[in-house]
Amino acid sequence: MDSSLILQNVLTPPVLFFFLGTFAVLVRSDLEIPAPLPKLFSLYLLLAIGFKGGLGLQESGIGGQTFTTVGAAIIMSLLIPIICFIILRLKFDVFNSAAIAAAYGSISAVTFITAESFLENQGIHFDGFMVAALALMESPAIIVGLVLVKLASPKDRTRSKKMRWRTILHESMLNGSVFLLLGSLIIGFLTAAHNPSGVAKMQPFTGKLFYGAECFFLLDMGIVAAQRLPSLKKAGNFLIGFAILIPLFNALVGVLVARILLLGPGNALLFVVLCASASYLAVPAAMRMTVPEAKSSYYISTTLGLTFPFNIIFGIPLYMGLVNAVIPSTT
Amino acid sequence: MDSSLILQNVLTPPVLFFFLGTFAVLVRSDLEIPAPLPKLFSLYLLLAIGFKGGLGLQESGIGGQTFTTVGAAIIMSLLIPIICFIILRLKFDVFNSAAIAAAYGSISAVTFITAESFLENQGIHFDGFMVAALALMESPAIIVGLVLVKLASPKDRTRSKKMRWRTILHESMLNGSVFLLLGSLIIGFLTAAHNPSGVAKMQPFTGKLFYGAECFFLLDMGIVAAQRLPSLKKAGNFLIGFAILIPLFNALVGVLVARILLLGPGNALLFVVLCASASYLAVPAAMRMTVPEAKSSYYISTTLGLTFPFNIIFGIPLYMGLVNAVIPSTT
Amino acid sequence: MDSSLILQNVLTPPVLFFFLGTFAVLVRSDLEIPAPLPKLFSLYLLLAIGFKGGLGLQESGIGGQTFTTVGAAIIMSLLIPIICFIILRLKFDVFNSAAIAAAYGSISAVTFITAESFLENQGIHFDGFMVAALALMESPAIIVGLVLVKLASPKDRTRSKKMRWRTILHESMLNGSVFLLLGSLIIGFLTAAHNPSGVAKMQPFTGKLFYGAECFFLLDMGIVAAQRLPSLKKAGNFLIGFAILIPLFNALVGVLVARILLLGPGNALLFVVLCASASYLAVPAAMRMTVPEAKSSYYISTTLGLTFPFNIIFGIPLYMGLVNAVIPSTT
Amino acid sequence: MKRLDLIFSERELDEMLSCLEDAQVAGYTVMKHVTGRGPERVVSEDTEFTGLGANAHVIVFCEQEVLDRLKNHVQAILSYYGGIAYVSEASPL
Amino acid sequence: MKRLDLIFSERELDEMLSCLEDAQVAGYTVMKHVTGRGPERVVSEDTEFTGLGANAHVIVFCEQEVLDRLKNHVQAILSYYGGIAYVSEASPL
Amino acid sequence: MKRLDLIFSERELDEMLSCLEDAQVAGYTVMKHVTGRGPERVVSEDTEFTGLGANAHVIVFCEQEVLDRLKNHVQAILSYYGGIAYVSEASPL
Ligand SMILES: Nc1ncnc2c1ncn2[C@@H]1O[C@H](COP(=O)(O)O)[C@@H](O)[C@H]1O
Ligand SMILES: Nc1ncnc2c1ncn2[C@@H]1O[C@H](COP(=O)(O)O)[C@@H](O)[C@H]1O
Ligand SMILES: Nc1ncnc2c1ncn2[C@@H]1O[C@H](COP(=O)(O)O)[C@@H](O)[C@H]1O
Ligand code: NA
Ligand code: NA
Ligand code: NA
Repeated sequence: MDSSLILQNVLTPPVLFFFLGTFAVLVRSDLEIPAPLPKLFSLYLLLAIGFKGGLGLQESGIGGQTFTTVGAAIIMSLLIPIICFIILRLKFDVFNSAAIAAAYGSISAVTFITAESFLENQGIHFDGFMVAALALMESPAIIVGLVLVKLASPKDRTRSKKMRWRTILHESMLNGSVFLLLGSLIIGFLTAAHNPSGVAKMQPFTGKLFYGAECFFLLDMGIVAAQRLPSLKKAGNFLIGFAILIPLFNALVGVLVARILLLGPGNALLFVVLCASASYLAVPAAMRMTVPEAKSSYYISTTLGLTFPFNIIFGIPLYMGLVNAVIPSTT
Repeated sequence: MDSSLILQNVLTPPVLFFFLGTFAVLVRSDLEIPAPLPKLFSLYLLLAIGFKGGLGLQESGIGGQTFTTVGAAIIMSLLIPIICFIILRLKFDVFNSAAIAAAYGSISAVTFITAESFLENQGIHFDGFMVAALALMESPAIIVGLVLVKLASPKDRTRSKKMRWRTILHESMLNGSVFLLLGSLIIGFLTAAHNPSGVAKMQPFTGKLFYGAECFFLLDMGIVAAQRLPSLKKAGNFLIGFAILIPLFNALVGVLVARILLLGPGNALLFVVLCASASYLAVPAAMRMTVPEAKSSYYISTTLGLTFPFNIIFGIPLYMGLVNAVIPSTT
Repeated sequence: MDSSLILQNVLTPPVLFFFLGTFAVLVRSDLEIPAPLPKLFSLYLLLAIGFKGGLGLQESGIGGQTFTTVGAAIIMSLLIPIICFIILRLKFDVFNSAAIAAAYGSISAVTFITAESFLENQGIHFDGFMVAALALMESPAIIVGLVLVKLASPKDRTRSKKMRWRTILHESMLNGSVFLLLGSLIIGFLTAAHNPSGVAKMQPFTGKLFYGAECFFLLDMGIVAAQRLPSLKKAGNFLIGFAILIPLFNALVGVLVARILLLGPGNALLFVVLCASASYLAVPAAMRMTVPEAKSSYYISTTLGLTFPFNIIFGIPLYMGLVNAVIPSTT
Repeated sequence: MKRLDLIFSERELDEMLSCLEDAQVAGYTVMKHVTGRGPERVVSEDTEFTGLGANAHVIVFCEQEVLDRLKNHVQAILSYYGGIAYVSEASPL
Repeated sequence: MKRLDLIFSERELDEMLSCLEDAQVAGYTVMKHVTGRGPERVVSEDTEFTGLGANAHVIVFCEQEVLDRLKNHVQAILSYYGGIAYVSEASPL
Repeated sequence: MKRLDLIFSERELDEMLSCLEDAQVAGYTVMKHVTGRGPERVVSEDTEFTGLGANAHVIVFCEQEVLDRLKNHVQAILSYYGGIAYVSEASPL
């Protein structure tokens, strides 16, 4: 059953375009999407995800399940980095361990939307409040990462590099991606409440266009991920293993929490995907500023070159299988 | 009543995204929309406004009311700069006064479309020929500004800086924004007349997508406007007062003219908005080339940092209240 | 009849926007579409053409007519450069002759989509497999061009400039445009077969938006083509004549082949347009790398500044007249 | 040989380039979308947004005699619209 | 006069510019979206994609005394985050 | 130390960078989307449009001995495809 799910997942336009991008790099085609065009798509996707999430949140209401699910998601994004940090310390110094740990505690918005598309394809329902969980899992992971650095870093860290709390909060809460996602969520929420005709008028832009823009963006992600592969080799086997096994481990933990929370299969899959995915947007940017001692190639190559492709190709259908096995079907 | 109109105006996606952009700057988020992406949206908006205006013009026909309204609009764009110039000369030299005056005689396309969205939201009808008025109000204001410089500038203006008529006409008529707006208007007009299926095929691009693109653009306008605030302080209180009071004055004149023209409430609001808004696109570009003596920070900071936000947040609902008070409702 | 077809063709938004772009350059407006925005539209158009072609190919099946038509198209793209080369050698050296010849053997995707829009406007049916022909005509023309250089170039060509077969194949098959077009074609084909809901979800992006994006792109093509005009004068009368007459000649050959293949009028027009159009994307890029001795202004100015405008303004309706005269109407 | 660095508003690019052509430079290189601050003006990315355009950075490698030819004209343009011009030594690799 | 070339990550641009302002430079020029490789890091266009930002290239024409004023502060920024600073001779056209 | 400025077509960027790597430069900086005119060719923004690509401007700060190592290879690339290379003096801040 899983292998048919994998095939169904692979034969969708977004994943196929991801392959096309990867393939372009492998055969050394000169296909490229020049900067800042990828930025356009990433801004658009964040705006649209947030806005649609806000509409969904309005629909499902800010009730009990919203609170418990979002709360559990935040707790996951606090716990996962600590576990990762302990594992990574076996091989890496404090700085690199904390930076990589923060990335895996955080989330990948594109993995999330690929999972949403997968669910829509399978006709499985999910709720808008999951986007709120998505938006609220970036900051805590960053904070944990920076706190770990603050606590565990050697006493003689250059004076200038000592972080102030203000910096930590600023970098974790006000990163452009997080800000746009959260802001659009709130705007969607307010619009759904006060201006239904505004919702309808946004629909062609945030709704209808979304799937195509996702494909375009995944084409670029394929190019970027494949360009990261060579530097993965330098990262070493430990990190390569980590980048595949930790998502699986996090998925397992995630599905158990989802079961405890009594989430339906759709929400459960999204919850698992949030746990299993790793950030290559907000976290690297925050770490670059606050922990320059960490090698950015470590945390970017693993999340972007390995964990991301693994999740969108094999991970999502695998996690669906897991959800189907663990979560009692409500339909 | 006015305050409820303000609230209704504020709780629409475009205005909310404008706030989001402003807020990003205030809290020092690193959210940015890198160049030349804003240019993409501004080109798109001009093309779409023009095209839709052309369709509307074809519909309403180039009859009596079109002529009188457009004519009155042009006259307003000739008169307003002269009044502004006289006021500004109290504090500024000829060059700065003329440049700022030209900006306030001209129009802001984004304020105009925000007003259109506001009217659609309220279910109030307006006509396509108002876009023709929009397109034809930029050039006269620029010409008046340059003529004022030519007439009033000190005799010893550097020889090289003496303007030739050709330059004046070129800068006023062939500015990229004006050109694209007018060109698209004509294309829309021709297409509506000769190729109805072409109109239908353009609709998803110029029609459906418009509202979302407007939101995206206003997000950027919010960022840009907020970045202008610090330099406003340097501009001094006189200019700050001018940037708020002159739009109100122009709106008052505008609503009286609209009453004389017997415009319906929708067209009247748009007419008032044209009078009250100020240009931060075509006029600054033209002034930069022909009146380099003027400080660009004056005419950009006031129009972009103050008059524009004021108009889209408070101005439009305020002007609607004014229109409702002055114009006898036809419905 | 032809002149009415020309008028019908000219009064469509894409062609009108092309004129607007040209006009902007002629009157020296400062309208510009800054890089890399044109790249965004060209990537989008290639992706959308390919995807839609893949859907069409799935629909029409990879049967007999697909094979014969695509085969004939490939043969045309092998023959046309040889004929052109012989003619061009009257005036130019081996390098320039081969580079220009390759460009005319290849195709212009934008001319193709303008022809598609023209057919839709006229309500004439055409098949998706024509896009496969489009995608497969770039590489052979490049190969022929490079083989001609290899065979005919003087013995003392600098050692470093001797081409290896690998380079030839790489440049001809893996050019970014060709790659994206072919890749999207395959993705469309696979999606149509395995994921019908994916097709529906792509439709707003690749289908509905297409016409508007085409207009935007043609606006830019108008600017670029007009900027090329001055350097055309330097190219000399021989090349100017070539750029107009060779498309006509190729169209004549094309319509005869189309008749032999028993193509319907829609497919026949597209076949003729493929023969008559010349490449300004993949071929110049390949030639720049492998035949640096050739003057890029020759092969770009002719294809972009003359052949392209000629084809989309006069060529398409003219070729339609030709098709109507030669191909027995099946409807 | 000399290296000339010119930095000024994009809107004067055409004028500056034809000034260079008049002095018969062998070539030039142009970088657009450049921002900056001078003694009077700030050129940020949003001045590009408003259609004012950002700055252009033009580099010319040439002999001293070419500099002598273009000096007056370039200075006239820069003193009218603003912008800077600096010369340094350079030699072909 | 001197020409100072600074190349470093875009994310430190604001900090670097206020450092230049502190030293009262007469002006500066900024080019963004610059990529490169240093002794340790590679900055490619996809690091821009990840929100890390590419490099910025800042040019300052100034007197030696301005360099003296900004030297320590600039070096502190560069040694913390990475980046380079080189000085060469230049004279106004 | 020396400053090397290379300006050539973007399409040869990979080749040029691996040439620099061969000579073991400590680093380099790349600016793309650069236009210009040389003795023969004009590179405008629309050549970028046609997929030809615009120019790249590469800056290398290095010692003379590195220049000696890369000189021949760089000149070979430039003489084949076009482009320029100039050297000037520079010293770390
Ligand atoms: N001292 C300087 N060093 C580097 N760039 C400068 C300097 N002064 C001015 N510029 C550049 O020249 C542009 C025009 O300056 P301005 O003459 O003030 O209009 C500025 O926007 C800067 O990019
Ligand atoms: N030797 C060099 N020559 C030119 N640019 C350099 C050199 N070393 C470093 N850079 C630039 O400085 C940036 C920062 O370098 P790093 O200090 O390694 O982080 C690099 O990305 C390059 O753009
Ligand atoms: N004398 C020069 N000064 C500055 N840039 C030049 C000069 N000559 C050539 N270039 C640049 O080098 C590129 C390649 O020139 P070419 O060798 O003619 O193909 C041109 O497009 C210009 O950007
Ligand atoms: Na995670
Ligand atoms: Na006005
Ligand atoms: Na052809």
